[in-house]
Amino acid sequence: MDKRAMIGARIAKELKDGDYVNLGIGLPTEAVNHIPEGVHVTFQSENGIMGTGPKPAEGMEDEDMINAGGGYITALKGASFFDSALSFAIIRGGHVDVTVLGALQVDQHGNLANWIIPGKLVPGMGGAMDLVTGAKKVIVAMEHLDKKGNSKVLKQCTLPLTAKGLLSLIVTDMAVMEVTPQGLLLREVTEGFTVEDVVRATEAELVIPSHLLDKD
Amino acid sequence: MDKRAMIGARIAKELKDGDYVNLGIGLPTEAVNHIPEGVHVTFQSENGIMGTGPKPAEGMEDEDMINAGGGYITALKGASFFDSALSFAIIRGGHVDVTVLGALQVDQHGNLANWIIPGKLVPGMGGAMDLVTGAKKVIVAMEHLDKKGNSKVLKQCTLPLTAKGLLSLIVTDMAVMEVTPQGLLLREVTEGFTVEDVVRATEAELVIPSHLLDKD
Amino acid sequence: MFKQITAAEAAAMIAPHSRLAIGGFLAVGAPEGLIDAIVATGTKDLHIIVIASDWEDRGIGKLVVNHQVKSAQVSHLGTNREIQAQMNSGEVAIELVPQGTLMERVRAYGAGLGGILTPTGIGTVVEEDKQIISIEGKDFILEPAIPSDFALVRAWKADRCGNLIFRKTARNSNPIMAMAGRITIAEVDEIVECGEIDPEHVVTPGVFVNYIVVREEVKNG
Amino acid sequence: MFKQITAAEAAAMIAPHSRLAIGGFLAVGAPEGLIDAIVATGTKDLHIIVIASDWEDRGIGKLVVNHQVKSAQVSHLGTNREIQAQMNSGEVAIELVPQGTLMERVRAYGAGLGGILTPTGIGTVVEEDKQIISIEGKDFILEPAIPSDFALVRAWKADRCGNLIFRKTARNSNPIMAMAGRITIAEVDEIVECGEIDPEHVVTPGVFVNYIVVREEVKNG
Repeated sequence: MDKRAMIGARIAKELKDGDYVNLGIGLPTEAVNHIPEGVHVTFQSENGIMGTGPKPAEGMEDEDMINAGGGYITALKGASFFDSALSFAIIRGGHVDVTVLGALQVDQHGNLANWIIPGKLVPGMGGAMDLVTGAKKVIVAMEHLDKKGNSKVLKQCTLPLTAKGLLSLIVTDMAVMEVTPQGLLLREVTEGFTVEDVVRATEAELVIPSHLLDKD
Repeated sequence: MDKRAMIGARIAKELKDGDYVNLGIGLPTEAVNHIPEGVHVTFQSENGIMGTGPKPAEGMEDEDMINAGGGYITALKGASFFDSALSFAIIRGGHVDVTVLGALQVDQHGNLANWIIPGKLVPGMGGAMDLVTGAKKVIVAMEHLDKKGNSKVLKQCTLPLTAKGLLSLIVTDMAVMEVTPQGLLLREVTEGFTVEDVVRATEAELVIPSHLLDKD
Repeated sequence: MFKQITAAEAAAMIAPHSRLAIGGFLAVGAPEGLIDAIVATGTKDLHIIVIASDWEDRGIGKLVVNHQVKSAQVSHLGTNREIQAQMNSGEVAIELVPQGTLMERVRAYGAGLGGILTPTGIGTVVEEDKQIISIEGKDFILEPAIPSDFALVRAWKADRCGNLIFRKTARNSNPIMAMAGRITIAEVDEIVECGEIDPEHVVTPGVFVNYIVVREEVKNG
Repeated sequence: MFKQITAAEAAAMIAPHSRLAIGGFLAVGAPEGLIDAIVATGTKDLHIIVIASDWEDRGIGKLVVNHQVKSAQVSHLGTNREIQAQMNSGEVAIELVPQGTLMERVRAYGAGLGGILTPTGIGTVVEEDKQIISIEGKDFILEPAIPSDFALVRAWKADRCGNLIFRKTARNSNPIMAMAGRITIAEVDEIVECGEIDPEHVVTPGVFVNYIVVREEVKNG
């Protein structure tokens, strides 16, 4: 399994039967392919559908059927279409159980930055700020290091925030970290890495349970 | 024609082809029976329908088809059902051209009181405050005098207001008065009454155009 | 995903002092089976959020007659003498809210908003003790979201995915109340399979619905 | 009641400095025929209110490429390099608005509200220079309604009473934008008779619609 698939598989384990889930574009969508058997979750796309299905077969695309990333989708039986205001009422009102988003940076205070690199890249926040604010559980899916090898898990985000202190869980190719009042709790280390590897790749302070240290 | 039918007929003349109209319960509904030929208006009922039709034939009533007064209605072709929030978005957002309401009191500042007699009768404002605030044109349909023979057209309302300064037109059994920045402009006197009769029955100051005086 | 329960099971979840957002307009579209079940439990000190207080023997009027209501946010009391009597005697505390404002305040809670600014009520007693906010020279009343613990709604049909459709003017406040409950319970005529309600025609998506009670089971409730 | 006009007639109504609330999400559900007609007029200094800036050759991107846009309230620019370039050069003034906030602010205008209180953006640059209102100990940003002169929307079908239905995810922001225009113009595939759209299935009631343009007339626009 490649890095991205691994992250997707790990995130899929966080989804519980009956959950309503919104996956951000890019890496988070990897989770779709790894939902455990017996777990039935319903996916929302914030442009106005609950109950998205798999990509249509080639040639079966419908111009009016896209997800929030612009990719063609299908609708499952029991899906519903609605307008953007209701879609964000669902999100902001706390009716989405889990959202998974990508990140440029996260930090030990549960902050997330994923919508702007001032002066360089200004895609805008789209629906991300509402998703992080409204979803019951916010999971970040990202690679631990950026392309230059710098840690994306910081003491304090340096980029403008998407939301303040609202992250629940950070899943990277190297580790799974939970945001707690005591800081970032290291919950899992990916096979092939040591706790030391993770600590070295993490600018943030980590809280490390002893059973993980024993494992090394 | 009785008093109430006469008021209804006069109000109907204010409705223009293409208007969206909301009629309050009671006296205002009289207007329905007097829409001029060639004038097509669409009636809203704020409990959630645009395009109400006439009362159903006896035995054809549908428990789920009522207007805001609780009376059985039908739906015309091209009607739509919607929820109460959208219904009041239509009203408050200025999408209703004309609303017609009953009144306990009106005054020369364009104020309306029609929802409470403190200590005596507290029906509540229901949708009236939103209707008066939101509709493009607000017409009051009422009898000129109360049951004790006191004027309901006052210098200043003494009952708690439904809305402040938002009336356009007052139609009674005796007269038609327009709310203007200069005060209540007497536009018409009902046949059988003199200007003097109207002035005597009106506590408010009236602005009287000379052509009406000539008529006496 | 919703769980199917009986009206009695639904009523048993509702503790004293619960805040109930109940659908219906003059009892049309009211969840009568759920209301009857709450009457049967006798649970007291309820706070109700409703468009109107209905009639003594229909809709939420039955809760009032049974002295189960401690307070209400409501726009119209005109059809129910009992609630007016209980208001005058001090048994029930009433906050009269303009109907459009009531709907927006309930919707705001369901949509995660803190409140809304409305022009309705400016210059009337409704604005008393409230913050007035001026936007571009026009005054608005700041009206906070109305929280609720349970939303009790009446729909026509649900599908197994929880999607709801309503019937004619029985829709009224139901889709709005359904958005707002921490726990939303829908009373329906029947539950059909997922896919039997066209995705284009769904009014309340299943994500808002926690429990469903099928009406025929409670017809004699 | 709406009037049926051509896309060119619609575009001719739009003066420089008009504020346009335009439906669509990444150009899906965008009123392409109306946009093309506005491109043809060349009318400049437009203010646009849109979810996203679409692509250079699809949706509102075409207005940007043709240098007709002076300012925008928008949540996402990521798919359109031209608007980013014009923003960086100072040609276009951008207010980035979280998507849910944008929808509520547009809806507020259509619903006659002055604004809404939202938690979205608290603790971020979005809250800068805005009033923060605390309700029950939780902070919200006061976000004012976004006014618009014209709403330009894309629907699937209209009936002769002006009622609109949409198609699948092409619905997106269209019903909300449609509520908000002082003048709302809908581009549709066809106009059917009143009664052909079931009253239960109407998404945008005709009361919101002032003009309708039938799409086939503008297919080569």
